Amino acid sequence: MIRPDEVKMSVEETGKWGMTINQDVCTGCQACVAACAMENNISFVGEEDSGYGRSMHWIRIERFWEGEYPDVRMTPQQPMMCQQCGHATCEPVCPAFATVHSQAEQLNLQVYNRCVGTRYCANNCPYQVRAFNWRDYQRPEPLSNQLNPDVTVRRMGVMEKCTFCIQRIHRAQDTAKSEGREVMDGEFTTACAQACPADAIVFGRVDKPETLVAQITNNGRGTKHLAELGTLPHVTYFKEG
Amino acid sequence: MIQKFFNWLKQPLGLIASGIVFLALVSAVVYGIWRTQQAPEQPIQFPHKTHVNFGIQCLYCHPGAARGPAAGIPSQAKCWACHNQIVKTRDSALLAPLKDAVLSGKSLEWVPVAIVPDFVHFNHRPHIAAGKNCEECHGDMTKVTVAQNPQDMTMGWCLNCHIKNAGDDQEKLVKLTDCGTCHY
Amino acid sequence: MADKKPHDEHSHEEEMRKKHLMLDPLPRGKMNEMVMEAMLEKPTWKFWVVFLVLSFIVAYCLFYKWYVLITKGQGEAGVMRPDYWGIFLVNTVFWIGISHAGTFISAILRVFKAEFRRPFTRIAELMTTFGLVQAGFSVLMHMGRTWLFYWLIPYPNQRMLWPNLHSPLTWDLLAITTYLLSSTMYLFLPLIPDVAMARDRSTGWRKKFYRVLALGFRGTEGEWRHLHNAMNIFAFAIIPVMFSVHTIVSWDFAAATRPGWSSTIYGPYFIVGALHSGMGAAAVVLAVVQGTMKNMKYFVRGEHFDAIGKLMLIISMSWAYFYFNDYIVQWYGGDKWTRIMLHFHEAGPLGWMWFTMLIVNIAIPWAVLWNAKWRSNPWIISVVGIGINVGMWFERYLIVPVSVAINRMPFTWRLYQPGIEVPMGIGTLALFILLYMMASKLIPFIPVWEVQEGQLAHEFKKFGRETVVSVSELE
Amino acid sequence: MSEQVSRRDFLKLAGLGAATTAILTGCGPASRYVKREPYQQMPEYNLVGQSTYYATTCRECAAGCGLVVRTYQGRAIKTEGNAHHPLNLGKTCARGQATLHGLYNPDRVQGPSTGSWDAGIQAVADAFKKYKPSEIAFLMGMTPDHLYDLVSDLAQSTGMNAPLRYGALGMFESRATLSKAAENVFGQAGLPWFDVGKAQIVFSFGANFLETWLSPLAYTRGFAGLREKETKLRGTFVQFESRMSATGAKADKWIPIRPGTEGLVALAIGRLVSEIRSGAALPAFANVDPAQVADEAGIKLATLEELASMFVNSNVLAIPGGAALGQTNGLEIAEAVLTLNALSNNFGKPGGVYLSALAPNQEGTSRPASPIEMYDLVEKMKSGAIKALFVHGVNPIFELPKTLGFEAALANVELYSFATFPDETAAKAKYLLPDHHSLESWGYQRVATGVALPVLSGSQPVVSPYYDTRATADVLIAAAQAAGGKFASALPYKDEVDFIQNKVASLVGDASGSFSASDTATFMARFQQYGGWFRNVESLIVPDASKALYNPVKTTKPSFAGNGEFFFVPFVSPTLAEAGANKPWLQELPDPTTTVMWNTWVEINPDMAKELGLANDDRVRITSEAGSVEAFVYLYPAIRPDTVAMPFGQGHTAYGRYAENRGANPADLFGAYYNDAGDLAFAGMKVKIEKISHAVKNGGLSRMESLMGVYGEGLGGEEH
Repeated sequence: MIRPDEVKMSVEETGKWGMTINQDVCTGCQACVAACAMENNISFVGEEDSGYGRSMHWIRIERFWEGEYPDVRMTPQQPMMCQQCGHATCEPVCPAFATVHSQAEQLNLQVYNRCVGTRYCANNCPYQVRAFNWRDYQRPEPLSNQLNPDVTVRRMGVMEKCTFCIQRIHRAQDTAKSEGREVMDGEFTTACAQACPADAIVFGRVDKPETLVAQITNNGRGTKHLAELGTLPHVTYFKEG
Repeated sequence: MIQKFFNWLKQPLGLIASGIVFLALVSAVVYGIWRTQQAPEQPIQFPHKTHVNFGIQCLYCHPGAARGPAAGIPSQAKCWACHNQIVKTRDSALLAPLKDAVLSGKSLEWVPVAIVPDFVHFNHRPHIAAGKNCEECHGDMTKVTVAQNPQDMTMGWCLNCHIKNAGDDQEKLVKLTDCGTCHY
Repeated sequence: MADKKPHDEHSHEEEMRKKHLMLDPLPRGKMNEMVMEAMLEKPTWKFWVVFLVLSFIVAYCLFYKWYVLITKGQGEAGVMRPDYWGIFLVNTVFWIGISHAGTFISAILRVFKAEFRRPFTRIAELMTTFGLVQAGFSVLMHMGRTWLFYWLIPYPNQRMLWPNLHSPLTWDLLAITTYLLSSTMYLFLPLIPDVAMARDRSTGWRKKFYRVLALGFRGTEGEWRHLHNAMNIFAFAIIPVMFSVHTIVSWDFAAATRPGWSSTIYGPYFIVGALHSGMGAAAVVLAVVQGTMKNMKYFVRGEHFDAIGKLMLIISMSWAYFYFNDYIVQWYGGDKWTRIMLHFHEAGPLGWMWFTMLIVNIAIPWAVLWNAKWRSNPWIISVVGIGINVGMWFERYLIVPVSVAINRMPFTWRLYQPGIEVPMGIGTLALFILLYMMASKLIPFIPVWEVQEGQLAHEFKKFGRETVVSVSELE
Repeated sequence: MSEQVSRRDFLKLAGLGAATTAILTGCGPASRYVKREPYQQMPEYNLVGQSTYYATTCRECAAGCGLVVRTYQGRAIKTEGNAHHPLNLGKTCARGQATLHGLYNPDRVQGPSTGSWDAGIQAVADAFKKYKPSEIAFLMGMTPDHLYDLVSDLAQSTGMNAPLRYGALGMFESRATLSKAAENVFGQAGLPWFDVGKAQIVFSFGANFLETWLSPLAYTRGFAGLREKETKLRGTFVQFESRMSATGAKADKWIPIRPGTEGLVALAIGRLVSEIRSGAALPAFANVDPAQVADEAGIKLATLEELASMFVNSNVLAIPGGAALGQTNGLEIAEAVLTLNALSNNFGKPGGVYLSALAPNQEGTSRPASPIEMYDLVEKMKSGAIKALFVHGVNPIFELPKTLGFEAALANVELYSFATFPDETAAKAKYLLPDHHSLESWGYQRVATGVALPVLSGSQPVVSPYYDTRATADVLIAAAQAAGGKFASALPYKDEVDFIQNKVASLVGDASGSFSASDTATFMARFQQYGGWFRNVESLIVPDASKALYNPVKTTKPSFAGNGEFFFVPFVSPTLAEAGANKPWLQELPDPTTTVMWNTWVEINPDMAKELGLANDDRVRITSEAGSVEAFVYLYPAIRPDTVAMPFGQGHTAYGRYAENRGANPADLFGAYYNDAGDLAFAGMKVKIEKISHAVKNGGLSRMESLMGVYGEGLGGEEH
């Protein structure tokens, strides 16, 4: 739960970049999933592997069922992606320091170079949002023309996950710096939030109270997933708006 | 037979032969490793020193460096725009590949020289903005023909400079040594 | 310290004690000859057939399949979300568990002066080293980019980046390496007098081989004193290493944020589990050695199986305690996910595995091992031992891929289906046996000096009309 | 001896060394082996190392959303929504995002089947000359775009058959029915536009407006507006349908009614409401008896009364659509539901019903061909009245139900295909003259619905053509010139761009628009820059419904063909739609309701499945009187027990490696039955289900969800 403002929060708890997800308007249309895949050079894995839990989606939309026919109801769609925890359980368990906390951006980083593929981080992630490169998934030519030059193309044996589009964060910060100003709220957003037709996803600086995302986050109606574990996630969910 | 061979190996000639075999093996491996670090040849032996000594600025041909991540390689049209007007170079045999490429509409395939390891992003702009000169990383182009990479572009090399530049500014140090600044 | 109990009051305890002491001593030379004979015996065609089959299995299942795994990726195995860990880690824990018996037998029993240990300390110690080799292989197979395994080794690299000392895997690596090194040392020290003996009794390349291994041991008083001191120090030092290594392995699970794993009792529970499978394996290996190698019936006897059987029984009981303690505490904790997971263990698609585990780990040992006659029979005890090992493998399988199927995100739950892990696991088993077979032809399996030391210390003494056994203090 | 040995060793070593070198060379950093190719000539507005963004229009469906495509060094990297485009306001759907997987698809058509373009153009010109104009027909995609205008012009001045626009999406949307219903209720044809965003309560009768319906992004935005509660009360949404669609999944109340009774339910609610309000039933609703309707629809009367009481004091927006219109009484259903709106008197008011605005250069409404019009075309092909068929932007063999016999009729005509992708129809073409991909093309497109402003959306090439393709407009213009005579005078243009400029000329100087320009060159530059032109005047047409409540609405019972025991509800896959199956990332997107990827399933109620002895992933054959298909069973908790449902989108026999021989096409089960507006009664079938084989391990559907976690299947007992 969101604590009252007077409680002094650690920088890990406040975070820097945050996201809110309005499950009431999320229609499960998968636009965010497609946008994420296109932005972040995510491999597709084919029918067999995707059916066996090896799909590489960095964001997935969960839904459950409630009740029995005819009073059956689909629970509000719940997009799950890396929650960019302030106290991430993935971070301490990596023996190689491949998944580390960014002090500058307050994000959980995955440093592909350092990854040796023990998969402990994914095992220890309570949100199960990490995707492992089980194989060298092929992109037949000329599909590789589409690859985003701002994002690396991962190879077999490394872990990957949602980065909050850190390449966009860097680009926006770089542009702002070259123009001698701060990054403005709404100047850029993540690929998923940019695509979302219902504007269910809002992204921005949660540590600045005037931003849209901070205002939504702090309106007191949201919940954070598995907050009882003390992971300090930076994605806030709103079941009923 | 094997016994005989072992016995033969033990005499001085055999020892020398074994030594030679061992050295050959080692040198083959060393040669192999060395080969991996050798770039293929450039399509044109581009004389950087000539151009730089004419007073052409780096950013004239590689303007991307001031604006964004990639410095870029000039389009063939840009090269030919000048060379077409210089009689000496228009028909020079050294520039024949360029002329062919321009006329045929094919691209010259340049070989990257300054490469960073995989899974790393380098952005020229902040470095130029921070007042770095091109030659601090790419070496003195007034002296080389084909560009060479004078640096071992490893993380240590990057970080040493980052730490030095951050100085006592703690915030800057955090930003400049954050894994996420380059690895994503 | 001769017991002065009246003749008619010869206690059962005394009888049992006598049995383990091999009170039919043979001269040292004769025993040496027997051990050398067993080692140098020309291999029969059966040996070669088994050897070739195992070599083929190792070459194909272990090395070729590993090549396939490395080139094609972990997708060849059955791992996926949420089962990021699979049989490779089951095997790792299993082999580390097996390796515990060796140290337990040779170090703990040495420290506690359990006399029955003497003939088979070597065989057990070999199990430690060979088991650890398989564990190491298994953990390397598990890694997505195994060619970078050295990044886990703590050495100051260019950026002075050390491995993450918060990670249980780093502790694990340190513990296993320490254990491998120390157990190899501990295997080697008592071996020195025996290879020295073998050196003196062999010719050709073997003589050179043993000369190198024997480090110039001549059997002088000073050498023996040093050796004894070293062995004593190691025996005491290796015990905490042994306890720590499986505790640390258990922390891989216990330190994780997963339902069912974060359990405080995992440390001792894993150690007892390791001893359980280890003792079972030791019994099997002893039975095989006794049955297949020449002259071994003298050294390895029913009374040894009897002693191991008793140990197995008590360990089985402690394991049962720890297992249900863990189970009940977790159940009582009332965490929703843990409850689903525990239920999944017994009622899920792998419920048969859970029940088999309980039967072969608890029911069968308890039913069989109480009987001294049955447990003295190498056949019966090796069947029980095999059963325990299967059960303990199942236990690890339930802890790793089955438990991992259940997490806090029900949308991702999925059942693990093994792939290339199966042949590769068989490959490690084949390599384990193969290493034993090769060792049987290269290393004296029985520490003759240790046996004789026991025999010298214990002898019949006549006190009047009575013959009693004397047990003299050695240290 | 010694020298011999060492020499041999050296030879061996040399070999070993070479092998080692070869292996090690492959181990360097990946970037070592990249060659960098600079531009021949830097395009205008491009900068080295900088991305360039181009505005264009999405062509994945007919809605006409604006895109901004990020390009880098001549490659298209990412599509984003055009924030200045009034239809989608910067947003995209999954299909728009995956456009690039069509552009860079490894299986695209790489050049004309004639070898050279000159030969191809000559072939088209020959066809123009060889056949009488009345023997030539054009079949085009659903989009009202510049090419449609060009072909219309050509047809008009030469006497060729007027081009038909068709798409499977249009068939499933029953556009003809909606238009006809509007005509019957309001006296004016047109595509209705429902202002979901400002509504208080929405009653949707089968309309799948959050999926592929008409203009998915506009309706999704409307839905977000309905649910918005910072400035108003959170709107309520009730869905009536027999199978819970992705739209129904978002409803506050989901009412499973028997297929074909949607109209009756609407009228019954209307009757109850009018009785509560005035004590007597209005003439429009006089024909129905609520108790009987509840019985026929398979719901409780109390439910109807509860809904009526919701209705009484609020404004309710009632939307007809989806499978409800795909019944033999689809037109009556549409009329009944439109009439229900009259009780809220919401016509032309915020949160109410409008008719869509006409695009800036549009005269009169136009809609895609209905299936019965397609049937006429097929009949003409069969009878030899049409001898040359030109197909562009549509894959009729896949998109038309098999029962229409299009594929067989192709034997009688010469087929000219302009497909960019080797689909089923292209495979049958005598001449395959591939058009550019939409991201490589010029054009404009009229936005048919979804926005209050009249919008002409503009397209421009964002990358140069990757293959040897040519714009169909250019081919037709060149062929018309080559054919001479009235063909040449019908298309007196230099090229495609010249034609487009000519067509938008009427807007040059128009000051009411998003921008105004006084000359064509400036206009075109801005048109490309902003991705289109729109008039800043809300131009939704206010329908006249003054008589709606006073004419009794007809009620006809739906008829179902076939003697199967299940109603059959086909629906368009929200992620694949009709032409997405060739894009690998669309295939890997989980379906919003079932989370299935890469395949086709058939949804059955779990209780019914238990009765039939069916389990998840069993293979079944679904048989209608028109044919049969095979699919995997999906036990779907939210479907009537007397209904089965199947997604449309898979089942291609061609269309590239990712689509080919994957899943099944439910359209194969459709019979040739039509409603009164000429739309196909695609949901008017009854089907039989028989089990072919048991589920095999690892052989079933690829699901994102967990059977264990979501359904407790295989978890052991009732714990979850």
